[in-house]
Amino acid sequence: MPTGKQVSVDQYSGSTADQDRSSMDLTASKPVSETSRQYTTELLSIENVSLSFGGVQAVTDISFNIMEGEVRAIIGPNGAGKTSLLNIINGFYHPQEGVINFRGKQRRRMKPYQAAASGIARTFQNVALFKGMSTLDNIMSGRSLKMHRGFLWQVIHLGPARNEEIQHRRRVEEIIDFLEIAHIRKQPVGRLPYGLQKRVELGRAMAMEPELLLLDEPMAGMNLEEKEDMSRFIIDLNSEFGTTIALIEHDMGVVMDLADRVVVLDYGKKIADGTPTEVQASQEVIDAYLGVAH
Amino acid sequence: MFYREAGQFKTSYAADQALLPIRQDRIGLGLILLVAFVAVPLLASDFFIGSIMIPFLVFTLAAVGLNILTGYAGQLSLGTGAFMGVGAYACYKLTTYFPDINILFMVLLSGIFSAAVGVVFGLPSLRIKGLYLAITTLAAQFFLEWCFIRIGWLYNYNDSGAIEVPQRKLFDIAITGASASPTVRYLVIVSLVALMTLVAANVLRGRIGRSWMMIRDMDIAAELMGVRPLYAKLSAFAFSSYYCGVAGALMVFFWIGSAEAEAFDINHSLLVLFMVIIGGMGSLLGCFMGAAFIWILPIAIRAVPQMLGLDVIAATTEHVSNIIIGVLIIFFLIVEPHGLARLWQIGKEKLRTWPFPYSSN
Amino acid sequence: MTTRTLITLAAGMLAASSWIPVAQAQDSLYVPSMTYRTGPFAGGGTPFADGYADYFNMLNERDGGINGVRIVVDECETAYNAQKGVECYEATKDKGALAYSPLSTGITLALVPKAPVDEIPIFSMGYGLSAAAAGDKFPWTFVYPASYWSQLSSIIKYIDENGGVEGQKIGFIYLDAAYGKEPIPLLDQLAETMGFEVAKFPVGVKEMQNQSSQWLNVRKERPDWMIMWGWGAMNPTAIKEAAKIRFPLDRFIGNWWAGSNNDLNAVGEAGKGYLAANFSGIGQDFPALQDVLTHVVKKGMSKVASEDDVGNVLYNRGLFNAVILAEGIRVAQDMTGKKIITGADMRDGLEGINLTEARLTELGLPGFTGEVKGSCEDHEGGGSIFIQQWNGSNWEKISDLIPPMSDVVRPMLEEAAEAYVSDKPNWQAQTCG
Amino acid sequence: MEMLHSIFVSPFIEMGAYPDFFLQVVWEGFVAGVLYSLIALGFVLIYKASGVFNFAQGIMVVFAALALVSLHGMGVPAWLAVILALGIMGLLAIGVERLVLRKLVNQHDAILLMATIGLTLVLKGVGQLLFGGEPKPMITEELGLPTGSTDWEVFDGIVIFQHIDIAATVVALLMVLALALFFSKTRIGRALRAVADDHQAALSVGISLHQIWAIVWFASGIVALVTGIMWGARSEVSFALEIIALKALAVLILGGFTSIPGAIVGGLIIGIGEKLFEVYWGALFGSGVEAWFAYVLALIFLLFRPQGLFGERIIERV
Repeated sequence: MPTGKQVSVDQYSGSTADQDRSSMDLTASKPVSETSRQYTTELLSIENVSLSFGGVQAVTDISFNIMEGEVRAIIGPNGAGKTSLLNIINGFYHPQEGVINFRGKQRRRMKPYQAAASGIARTFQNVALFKGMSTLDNIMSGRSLKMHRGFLWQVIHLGPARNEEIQHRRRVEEIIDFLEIAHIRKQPVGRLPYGLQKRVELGRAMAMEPELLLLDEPMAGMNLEEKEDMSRFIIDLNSEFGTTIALIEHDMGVVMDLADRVVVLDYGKKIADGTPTEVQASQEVIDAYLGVAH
Repeated sequence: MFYREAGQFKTSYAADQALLPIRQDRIGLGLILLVAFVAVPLLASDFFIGSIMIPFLVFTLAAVGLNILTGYAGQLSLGTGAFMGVGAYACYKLTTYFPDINILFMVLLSGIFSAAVGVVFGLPSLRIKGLYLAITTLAAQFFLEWCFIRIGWLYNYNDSGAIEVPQRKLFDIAITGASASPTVRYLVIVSLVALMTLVAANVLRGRIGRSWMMIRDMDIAAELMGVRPLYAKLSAFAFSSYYCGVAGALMVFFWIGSAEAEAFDINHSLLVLFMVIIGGMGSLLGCFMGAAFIWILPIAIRAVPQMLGLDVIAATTEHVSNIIIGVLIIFFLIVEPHGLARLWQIGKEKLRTWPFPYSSN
Repeated sequence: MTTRTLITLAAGMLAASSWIPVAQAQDSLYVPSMTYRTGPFAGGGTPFADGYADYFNMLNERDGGINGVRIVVDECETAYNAQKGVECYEATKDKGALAYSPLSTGITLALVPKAPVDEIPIFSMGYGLSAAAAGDKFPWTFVYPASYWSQLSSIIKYIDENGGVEGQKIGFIYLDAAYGKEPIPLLDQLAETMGFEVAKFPVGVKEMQNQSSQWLNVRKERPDWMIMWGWGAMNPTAIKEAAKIRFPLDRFIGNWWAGSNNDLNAVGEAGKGYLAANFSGIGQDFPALQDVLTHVVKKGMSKVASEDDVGNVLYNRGLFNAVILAEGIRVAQDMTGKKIITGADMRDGLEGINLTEARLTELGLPGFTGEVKGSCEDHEGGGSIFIQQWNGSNWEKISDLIPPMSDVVRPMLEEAAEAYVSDKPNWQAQTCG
Repeated sequence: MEMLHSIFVSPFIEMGAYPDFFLQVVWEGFVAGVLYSLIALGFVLIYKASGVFNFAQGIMVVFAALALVSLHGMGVPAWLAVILALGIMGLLAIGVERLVLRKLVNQHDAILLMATIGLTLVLKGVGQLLFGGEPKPMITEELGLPTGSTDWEVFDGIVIFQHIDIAATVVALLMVLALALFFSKTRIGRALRAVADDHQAALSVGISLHQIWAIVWFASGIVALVTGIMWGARSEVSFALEIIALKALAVLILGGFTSIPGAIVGGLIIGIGEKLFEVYWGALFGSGVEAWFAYVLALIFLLFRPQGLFGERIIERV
C-alpha cells in the first residue's frame, strides 16, 4: 500500500498558501458546555418559506434562523419536510414563497453550485459519494471551487497546475488525518463499508471549508461505536474549526447532546424551536412523535 | 513477485500523484514506447503498419474521445462517427484554403471545429440524461451525415462527392497522399496519439477531469459541491469531440486517403463504442486494448482459415467475426463490465501478491 | 496469463505472419477479388462475385489457365466498406496482384491514388470515377466498357429516339451518395443543350426502403420520364413505389446497377415494363457460359445457389469483369512475351485491349456486349450500352447498342480529369501519342 | 422575404390547391407512421417489463421476416412457415432471457443497452449465416395478404390506397387491441403490469421475473415478425431495413419509453410529419431531410418536454 507522507493538522495549520477565508485557521477554542455559549451573528435566516410540488405541500410557512458557530438540529417524524428544507437552503429546490437571508443579505433564486460557492456544504441522507472515485479523489472533489488553474495548465500538468494540485492535496490529507481514514485513502469508495462512506462524505463536505455545513442524517444506519466516532467528528469540527452546522437526525440522544438549538417540524410546519431541553418539554413535540391525531 | 512496489517510498505528494507511481509500470511504458517508435517502424511489414497499426491508433484516439465523454463524464453518445467526420471535412477545407500551412497543424486545428459542433449537440445534455441523451446524439449523427452529403462546399463540389487527400510534406518527406510510406504516416500518428493520450491523462487527473467524473457519478451531488453542470458537460463534449475530430482527420489524411460521407456512418460510431465497452469505460489504457481487440480480432479471424488451409468463403468469416464480437460484448458486460482494462488491473493485483494470494488487504 | 500477454501474443503472431515475405509461387497469376457478400448491398455483390470467380475457374478447368498459367482468385470481403476495402488492398497487393476491381465507389476513390505508387491497375468496370476514362490523366485506372456519364448520355439518347426529349421533364431519382450524384453535372448540361427539364429526387442511404416521400414528389412534379441511379434495396422499393403511383414503368429507366434479376424478382409481375441499361449479355445462351456450367458449376466448384443463377444480369456482369481482366492478361503476355506478368504489364495489357465482335465470338460470347477497344487516351473503350426490359419474370434486350454522345461527354470527362489532377501537384499522368 | 414566403406561405397554398395530393401525403405518412409505431411498440414492451432498451429490435424485425421467407423458400407452406418463424422468435426470447438478461439483472441502463447492441451483432451474423445476406421478396400473396389498390375520387383528383397498406393498418390495430386485452385480462398480463410498476414488489408477491421477461421478448418478437412482413411487402426483406428501425428511437422519445399509446401517437406524428416536411419543405433544404427530421424533431421536443408526450413529470429527489 503506497502511502503519502503523513502530515498533521498542527504542523500545517496557519501556514498554507490558501489564505482565502480559511476557516481551518480558526483554532480558537470554544467552551463546550451548552449553556455558556452565546452567539451573536445570524448566519442564515429563513422567513415564511413555503414549497409545494404539484399540490403536495412539502414545507409550509417556516421561519427559523441559524447563528454563526452553532450546531442547529432539525428534527421531526418521517415526511416532515426536513430534507426539503435542506434542499431549499442549498438551492436545489426553489420555494414558492418566502425569503432566505444568508450572511445578512437576501438571497436571490440560486442554483446549487451558487449556494456551494457562497459557502454552504452538504452531506446526504443516502450516501451520495462519487462511487467510481477513490476516497482521496472524493475529498479532493470538495476542493473544486478552490481550484482555478485554467485548461491549458491542466493540459501540461506542470508548474502552477501541479503546484495547485499538491497544495490542495495537503489540505485533503489534513482532513483524512482528522477523520482517521488514511488507510482507505486510495480505495474506490464504492467498496467501503457504510460507516466509512458516511465519514468520507463528511470529509468531502469539510474540504469545501464551508461556513455552513448541512448534515442530513449523518448517523443513520450506524452502530453505537460508529455513532460515537461521528459525534466526536462533528463536535471537533464545530469547536475546533468553528464551522456552523445544521443537522437532521433521528437519534434523539445524539441530537440532545450535540445541538445548541433544535427546530422541530411536523407535516411541513414548524411546531417547536428552542434549546434541546425546551423542545423536549413541548407538548406538541411529544404529540407529534407519539402520533396524536391533529 | 516481480510486479511489486515494496521498497518504493514516495516522499512527496508530487511523486504520489505521478501518472505512473510504480516503477515497473514506468519501465513497461518505456518498453512499449521503444517498440512503438523504434521496433515497429524498423521491423514491421508495410501491411502490419498500414493496415493494423495505423487503423488501431486512429481508432484508439477516437475511443479516447468517446471514453472521455462516456466513460469519464457519463454522457452516452452514438454520434462519434459524425464528430470524426466534422474533423475530417474541416481538415479538408482548411488544407484547400491554406495549402501552405503544415498539415499537422491543420489536423490539430480541425479538432476545434469538431469541438464546436460537439458543444452545440451537447447542449441538450443539460436537460436530458441517460438513454434519452444517447438517442439525441443520433440526431447529431444523422444530421451531420446529411450535411456531409448535401453541402457541396464541404467537398469542394467534387464530382465524386468525396474528399481526397492532397500530398503534403514535412521536412521534405511526404507524410500524406499515396506516395507517403506507411512508416512515415505511422510515425506521425503514433507521435500524435502518444502526445494526446498524455494530455488526456493530465486533464483527467486534474480539476477538470474530476469535475467530469463528479457529474458522471452523481450529478446532483456534483452540483452541490460547486460544479457547474453547464461547464462540466459542455467542456466534456468539447474535449471529447476534439479528440474524435482529430481522429477523423487522421483517419482520412493518414490512413484511407479519401472518404465519402458513409465512412462516418452510424456503424462507425458503434464500432468505436464497442472499443470503449470492451476496453473499459473510464480507462485510457482500455481505449488501446479495446481498439486493438476490435480492430485486430476480425483480421485474425480472417487469417485463421487461411493458416489452416481451409477454403472458407470470405463472407462466412465476416459473419463469424460479427457473431464473435457480439458474443464477446455480451460476455464482457456480464463477466466484467469494466472491460479489458479492469481485467488487466486484476491481473496486476494477482501479480503483486503472487505467490502469496492472501497477503494483500 | 494476462490479457495483455494474450494481445501481445496475438499481435506478435499476426506480425510474424505478415512480416515473413510472402513466398509468391511464381507459376500462377494472382487476381484478387474484392467482394461484398455481406451488408446492405449483399444482394448485388454475391452474384457479381460468383460470376467473377466462376469465369476464372472455368479458364483454369477448361484451358489450364491463360496460356498455360493457372489463375489464383483470392476473395476478400469488403462489405462495401471503404476501410475494409483498403485493408484488403494492403493485405494482397504484395502477393503479385495484377489488378483490382474494387466494386464500390468509395473503395475506388481510395485506391485510385495508390495505383500509380504500387503499380497495380484499378479496373472499375462502369463505376467509380467517370473522369478516369481519360487515360492520359489516369494511366492506372480503367472504366471499361463505359463511364457513368457515357451511360447517362446513351439513356437520354434512347429517350430522344423514343418520343424526343425536347420540352420533356425528366425525373432523376438517385442514391444520395457519391455514386448517385456523379451523373448530375452531365444531366444538367444535357438539359440545357437539349432543352429538357430535370427534377431530382435523392434517396438517403438509410431511406432506401422508405421512399414514399420521393414518389409523392414525383407525383407532384409529374415528369415524363424517370431515370434511376439506384443500388441494392433501393431498386425494388423504387419500382414498387412507381407502380403504386401508377407511373408508366416503360418510361422508367434504371442504370446498369438498377436492373438486376435480384432487384426485379422482389417486384415480380408488378415490375413488368420497367427498363434498365445494361452492357453485358443476358442469359446462359453463350458458349462461354455453357462452359462455365459444365466445367465449374456442375462440378460443384461454384458458390452459386442454383444453376439458374448463372446467366442473370449481375452474374454476367461479374463474369464480364473477369473476361476483360483475362483478356488484359493475354494481351500483356503477348506484349511482353512473359508468362508471369506484373501489375505494370497488366496495365499495358488492359490499355491494349481490343474486344471486337470477332474476338468475342472466339471467346464464346458472341453479341455479349459492344466493342471494347482501349488506348492510351481512352480508358472507357466503346461506351455502348443497350436497354433491357423486365417481362414479369426475366429481362429481355429491347434495343440495339446505343453509343454515347461522345462529342458532349468526352470534353466533360477530360475537364473533370483535369480538375481532379489540378490540385495534386505530383500526379503521375502519361503523355499519349 | 422570399425565404419566409416559401417557408410559411407557399407550402400551405400548395396544400390547399391540391387537396387530393395533400390527403395522399397524409395517408402515406400515416402508413409509414403505423410501421414506425409497430417497431416502437416492440421497444416499449421490453422496456416496460425489463427496463432494457432493446437496440436489437430493428434486427429482430429483419431476422423474423428473413426466417419466414427463407423457410418458405425451403418449401415449407406459408402457414407453417409463420408458425415456425414464431417458434424461432420464441426460442430467441428464451435464449436472450437465459443467456443475457438473467446475468445482467440490476445492471445500469447503459450496460443493458450495450448488451443489446452486442445482440444485434450476433443476430446480424447468425441471420446472414443461416439465411444469406441477399435481399428476398416477401411472400405477400402466399400469406393471403391483399395486393392491388383502390382509388378514392375526391376534390377533382384521386387518392390511391394500396390494399397492403390498409391491411397493415388493420393488423397493427388488431395487434394493439390483442395486447391491450392480454395485459388487462390475463394473469400473465397483470403480472407483467405489476413488474412494470415495481420489480421488487412484483418479486415479493411471487411473480417470476424470468418468465415475464421471456414472454415480453417473445411478444416483441411477434410484433417484429408482423412489422417485417408488412415492411417487406412494401419493398423487400433485407438487412437494410435495420437502419429504418432506428427511427423508432425518435418515436420513443416523443411517446415516452413506457407508454404504448405514446408509441402509437409518436409513430404517427413522426410518420406524417416527415412526409409532409419532405414533400412541402424538403426542397428548401435540398431534399433528403427525412434522414434526420425524426431525430431533430425528437431532440427539439425533448428540450421542452423531457418526459415525452405521455410520460410523467420526473421530480428529482436527493
